[in-house]
Amino acid sequence: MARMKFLCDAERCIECQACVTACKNEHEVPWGVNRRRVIVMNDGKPGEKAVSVACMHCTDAPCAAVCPVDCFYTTADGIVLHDKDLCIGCGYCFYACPFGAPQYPQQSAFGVRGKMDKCTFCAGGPEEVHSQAELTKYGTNRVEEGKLPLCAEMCSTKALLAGDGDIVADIYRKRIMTRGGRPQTWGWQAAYGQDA
Amino acid sequence: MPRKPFQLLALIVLSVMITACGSDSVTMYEPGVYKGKQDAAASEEAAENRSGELRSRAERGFADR
Amino acid sequence: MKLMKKTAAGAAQPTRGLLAKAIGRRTFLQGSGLAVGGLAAASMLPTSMVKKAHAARKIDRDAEITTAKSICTHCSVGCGVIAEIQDGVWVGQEPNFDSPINLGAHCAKGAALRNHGHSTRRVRYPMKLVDGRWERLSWEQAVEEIGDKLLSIREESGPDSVWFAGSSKANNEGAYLQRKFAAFWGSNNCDHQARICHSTTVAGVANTWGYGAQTNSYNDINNSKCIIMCGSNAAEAHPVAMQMILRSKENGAKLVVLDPRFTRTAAHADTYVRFRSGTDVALMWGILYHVFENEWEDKEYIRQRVYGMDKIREEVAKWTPDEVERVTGVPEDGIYAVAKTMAENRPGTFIWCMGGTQHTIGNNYVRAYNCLQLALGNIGKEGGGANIFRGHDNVQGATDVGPNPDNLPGYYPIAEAGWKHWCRVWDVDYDWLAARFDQDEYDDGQGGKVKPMNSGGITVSRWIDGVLEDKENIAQRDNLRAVMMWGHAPNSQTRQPEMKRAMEMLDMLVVIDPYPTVTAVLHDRKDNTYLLPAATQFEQAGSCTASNRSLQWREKVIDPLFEHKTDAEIAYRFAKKLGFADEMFKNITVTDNMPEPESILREINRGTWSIGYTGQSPERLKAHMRNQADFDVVSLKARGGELDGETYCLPWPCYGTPELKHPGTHVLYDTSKHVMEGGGNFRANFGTERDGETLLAEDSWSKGAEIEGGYPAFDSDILKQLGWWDELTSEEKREADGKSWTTDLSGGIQRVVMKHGCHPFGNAKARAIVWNFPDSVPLHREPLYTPRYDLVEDFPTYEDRKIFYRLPTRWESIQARDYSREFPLIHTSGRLVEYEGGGEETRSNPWLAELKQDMFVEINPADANDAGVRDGSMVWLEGPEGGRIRIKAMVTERVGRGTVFSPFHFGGHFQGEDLLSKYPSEASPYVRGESTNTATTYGYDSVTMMQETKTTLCRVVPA
Amino acid sequence: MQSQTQAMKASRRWRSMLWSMLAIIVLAMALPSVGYLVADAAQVYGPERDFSEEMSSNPRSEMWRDARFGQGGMTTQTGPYVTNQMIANIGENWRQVRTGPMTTLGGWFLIGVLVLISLFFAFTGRSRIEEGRSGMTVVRWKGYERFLHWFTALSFVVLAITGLSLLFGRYVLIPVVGHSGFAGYAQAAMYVHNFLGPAFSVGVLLMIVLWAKHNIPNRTDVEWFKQGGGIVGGKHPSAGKMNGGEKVWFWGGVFTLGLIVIVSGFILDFPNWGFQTREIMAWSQSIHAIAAIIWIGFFFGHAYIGTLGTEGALEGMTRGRVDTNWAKQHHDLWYEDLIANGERPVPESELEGNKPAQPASQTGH
Repeated sequence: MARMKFLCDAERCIECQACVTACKNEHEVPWGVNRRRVIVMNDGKPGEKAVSVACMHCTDAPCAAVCPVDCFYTTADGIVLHDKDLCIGCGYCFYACPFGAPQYPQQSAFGVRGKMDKCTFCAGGPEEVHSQAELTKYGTNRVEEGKLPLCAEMCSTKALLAGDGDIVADIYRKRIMTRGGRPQTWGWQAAYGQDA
Repeated sequence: MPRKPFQLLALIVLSVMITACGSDSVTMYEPGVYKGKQDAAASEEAAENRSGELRSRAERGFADR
Repeated sequence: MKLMKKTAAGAAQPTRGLLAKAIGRRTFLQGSGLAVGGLAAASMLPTSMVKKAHAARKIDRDAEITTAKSICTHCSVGCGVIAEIQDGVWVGQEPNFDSPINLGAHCAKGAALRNHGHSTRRVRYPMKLVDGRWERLSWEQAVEEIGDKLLSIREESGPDSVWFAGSSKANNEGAYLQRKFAAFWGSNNCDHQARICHSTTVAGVANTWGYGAQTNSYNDINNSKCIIMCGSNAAEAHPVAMQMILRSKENGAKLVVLDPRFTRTAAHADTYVRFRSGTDVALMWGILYHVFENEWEDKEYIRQRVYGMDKIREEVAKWTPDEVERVTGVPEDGIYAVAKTMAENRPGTFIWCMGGTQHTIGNNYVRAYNCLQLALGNIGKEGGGANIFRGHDNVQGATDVGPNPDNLPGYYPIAEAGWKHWCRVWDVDYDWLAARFDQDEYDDGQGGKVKPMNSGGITVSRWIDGVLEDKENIAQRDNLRAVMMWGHAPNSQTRQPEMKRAMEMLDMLVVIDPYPTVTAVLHDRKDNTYLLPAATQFEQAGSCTASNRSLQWREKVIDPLFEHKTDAEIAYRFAKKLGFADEMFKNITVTDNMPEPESILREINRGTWSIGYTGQSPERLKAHMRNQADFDVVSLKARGGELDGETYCLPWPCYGTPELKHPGTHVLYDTSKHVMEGGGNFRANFGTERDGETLLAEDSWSKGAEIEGGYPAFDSDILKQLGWWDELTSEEKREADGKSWTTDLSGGIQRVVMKHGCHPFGNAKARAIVWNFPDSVPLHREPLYTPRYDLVEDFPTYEDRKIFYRLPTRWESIQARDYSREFPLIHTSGRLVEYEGGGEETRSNPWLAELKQDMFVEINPADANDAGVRDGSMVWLEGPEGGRIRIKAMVTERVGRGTVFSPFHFGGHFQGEDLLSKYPSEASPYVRGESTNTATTYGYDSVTMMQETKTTLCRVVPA
Repeated sequence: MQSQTQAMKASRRWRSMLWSMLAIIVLAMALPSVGYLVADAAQVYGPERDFSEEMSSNPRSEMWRDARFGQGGMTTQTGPYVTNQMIANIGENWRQVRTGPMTTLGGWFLIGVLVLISLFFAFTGRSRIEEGRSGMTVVRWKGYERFLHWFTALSFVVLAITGLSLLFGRYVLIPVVGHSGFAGYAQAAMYVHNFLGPAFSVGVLLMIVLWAKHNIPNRTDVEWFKQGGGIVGGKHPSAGKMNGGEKVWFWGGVFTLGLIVIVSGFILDFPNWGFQTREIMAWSQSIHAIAAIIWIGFFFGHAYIGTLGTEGALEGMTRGRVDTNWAKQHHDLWYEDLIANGERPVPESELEGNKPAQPASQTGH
């Protein structure tokens, strides 16, 4: 069984933000909500490195563990999704997520946040596939069309990889071998608990 | 001592809980198991169906041509 | 015990494949455009954005989804775009994995393209200022009013009193019509962004070896062993090009970045060298010093193919490591390391961008880069080359065939011969056309007199002086009185406070653009100002030339939104009003006011023999777009399929007629290939000998050439001498007799010459020295506003000139004053990945605008402490000419001590004031900020009038 | 006679209503903990994972290690909650606290307190007014003080129920009402909790300000504690207006736990203040929940002593007056002061709403 994974090759990431806008484009994510973001370490200094961060679809997802209303589920492809009908916007998944993936459309007094929104690996949510409800709540469902997340598909340098863990690891391993370096898989172990 | 309301309430609650556990229409919590609205696209079968397509998509999209 | 609620499993089984797509994939437009969070999220937006949802019309969700292939409009890489359209609405964007150029990849801008199809921040209908307020009017009325005003100005002050800014973002057809429009109007006063982008490159490179273009391609970088990037920040300016650069690096190529700023590109380099802005020539000579010292130069290559390297050697000898360190600030070992890397890793490619062009001696920089590459024998080789990454998506095409003040499409001169050539192509009488121009003669700047028809027009960098300068000092009848900004952002030009004044002095100001641009708001005009909505490139078909000279064909994605019109249609409507539509569109099919792009391209094909724009017929280009997957990523050659052996989208030169099937030229001047396979050699364009030394190639020729050695450019006489004349058909003979390879409209000369393996433009040496330029050997000269005033004595700038592109131009008189004490910091500018050019278009795209919401200046921690500035605080950045901008400080070590950097994409604020109220309602960009060019200064290149934006001075004080 | 029986009935109705209310409150709060026994919370932990040795072979390991331990980078993405941090370790730690000790120990603690109280009640029974009611009353709490007490008490109860629902509801209430049912309730509970919290805080702060003077510890309290508040030795120790136990409740519960819960609560409730990082939020949540659970346990004791446990105590807070015999028994020093200051006990019969007068013996049980 395929197990969907993201992998950001930090040696290739050039902080161009294509993943961010591709996601906005595909899912019409509103201003202020960023399902994906690019973080730069050592900005402006030698050794500067960036990675694109979104939901890593963890094997043992902390968000799911702490959700008071138990609105998370994992698909058979290993994609962590959530049910916005259940979400109460408590913010707990945001505290628990190591990657800061959960986002809220608001951040107001009295803890009013709106429903949590996060990367769906372009796999929609618990609504009828390609229905209007799925679109408005979760965005498009590319996986169901046999496509992969648009952020990775549009990555300017093919730094961001997405897909079945075996293939992703394979492509990445080939690059490492060409470079003659050692793997620098960001977040892989934290999210999936195993080596690339 | 008005014990009666207290006892009555305890009884009611207890009986509700017991009947709930035995009913088919009630979702019981199980750690790590999501029991909300079902996503048809999340099923094993659906995932199996598209896995080949997704594999070739990944190879087409990410391997250096 | 554990029970599960029963759901109707299976009922919601998804339908797959095409059917699934048809039932309502991506129908956001129907409901709310704000998918997540609904109103809650909307409350955080600028209120105007909420209206986006309302503007979207209902779309038929059952309609079939079709796709169209287009090309991204945000830079010159030429990324393929696949648009999904349903019921006439652009509903989705997919990666184009088949395109050999981008393989599906995009940068932030490319991945956000779809917003163009929905933006409500555009100018929706023609508008004009009436007593300081924008009022709507119809297209007919607008063309009528503007046309009348143009005609009356023409009557009073002559045709040269009107100035047109064309656009590098127009497709080839639109840009070509813009140039043709100016010609038929009777003036050379037209220009476009290439002037302030790579004009010094085009001039420098063309004068060195032939053509003013990138010699190789992005893809060819995969063949490089060493990649030098100087003044290029591809990671932000050409992100998808980085895909090839990083692939090449992974395969062992060394990446060296030379830049005053530690850019995001530098972050990926093997070697990074920081040097003082404005000292590239010294740096290059410093590198060459080690090359010559260690005899790393390619002696055989220089003997065969380079003229004048000994003169360079003499100059280089002066640049000892100590002297280089004194001027550039780079110690010897850093420079030695670069020289050694380049010498040991060949072929190496040299990449430069605006960091190397926007200088008062930009042409010297460019030629110094060239000399380095020639010395190492890197030009004309796969994996080598001068890889000039151009700016806008069609800046190459607009340079080749678009609105240039100093030449005609195909770089034909504005001398009589050039005009006559084009009059034949256009099928108009030369005398009729010449009569449309001002017939008086004016100072040509070299002691002679010249007619405006044959003198270079006022450039985009200087039009403000065409307004502000005294009439007596300008070499034309009157000042500029009307300006039409036809796809041009004014905030990309220096000296904004003076521009504001110039705009206010004009009789009429017309903006033709999808977005209002800063032109609409910078000034305090009350009337005679028009906004005309122009369609984007996604709303029309046409060809566009990527930086690698490939002509990709764009399909039309959607119909123009609102009342937008294409550039071609606007040109037609104005031509009709001004009375020359019949002549101008004689051989162009026009349906319903819209000239057909294919027929315009065929006209371009018929005329541009000089640069080989003749083989790229619309049919061939469309076939290439259909078969994108057949092309190899590294060589760009089709492997099998109907286009077997052709190069992707026929990079020019693609000589001869389309029927000849020239495959296009992937790598220029590559002698290892037959000319009919895209091979070539350096161009013979500067005579055959000089000072008794031959300028033609020695013992070097392109593969299969029947003339083994150098030879001049071909014309009918040479063909007759060689005995090849009779290979022309009688029809070709009739046309070609007395003509050269560039003016023979039959293509017969090119066909026969190439059949014999020879190159139509001859086979010569590259010129390391360009004797017709102010500095024949590239010299270092200190910038006009230099922080090292002590060096001015040793490296002074040029004398002032009385007439240069019709205007008095100053160098020496500006450098005469030392500003370095009051203004101690070097101010340099550059790009951000989220925005493009003047930025109005991209700052109106919410997906991009969200990512960079503030104009800022990067300042070194030491300088920040000196100025008492904290990270994130507001500062005033003040230029020596009085312009000042109020912006945010970003304290970072990205810039070295003594240098500050600011991006040039912002606009809409002016010296601390937000101009929001001046925008037409609902057409203001989401993000506004100070234009860095409010604080930039005077300074122009001595050959091309390129503006100086990369090295000026400033001071930073807390606001 | 007729009116007497009516008054008796009214009084009994009133009292039974009060008792039912209390019973509901106690049960509702205890409920989640009872149901908690059904679910096996230990499984929520998931497999143990070691995060300390990630990517030890990475050549750029130092930077990645910094990132791993939460060092920030630069990001241009803005919006609520976006931080520049790549990996926040707090998330995993907080998850382990929340799904671990917070729910297990917290749950057992609440159940334990209830069991102890029940045992205590079963063995010692109710503490009665030894002398019987005198029929004479003195003022113990003024009207505004009683309002303050009940306002705060009711908010406390509602906050406790809603708060515990968010913590235990997943194990307890989802089985009962299902996912969507519980989500609906939880949504409402969260908003009630978030909006009522600040109001409750005002009550707590007022209490602290107004009642601190009654709760200053003195030597009498030492003696009071020595005698275990009357449990040891069977004789009632002396006490002022507040006895030692009440002072512990005041300083330990209302003051210390109250302030902890209020401060952490405000941090959680007003994310728009902007300074709250993920770390601060997660820590605040842990502190808030743990302090609140301890406070609730404490509260069970307070509620028991004030109602079921002690005859005659509740009326001090309900009608503001207490029987003089109760006062002498529990707060002798206070009573003496009161009389010395000229307070004159008033017979029950003269109290408003309780006319005509009743014999003292009839008010007791």
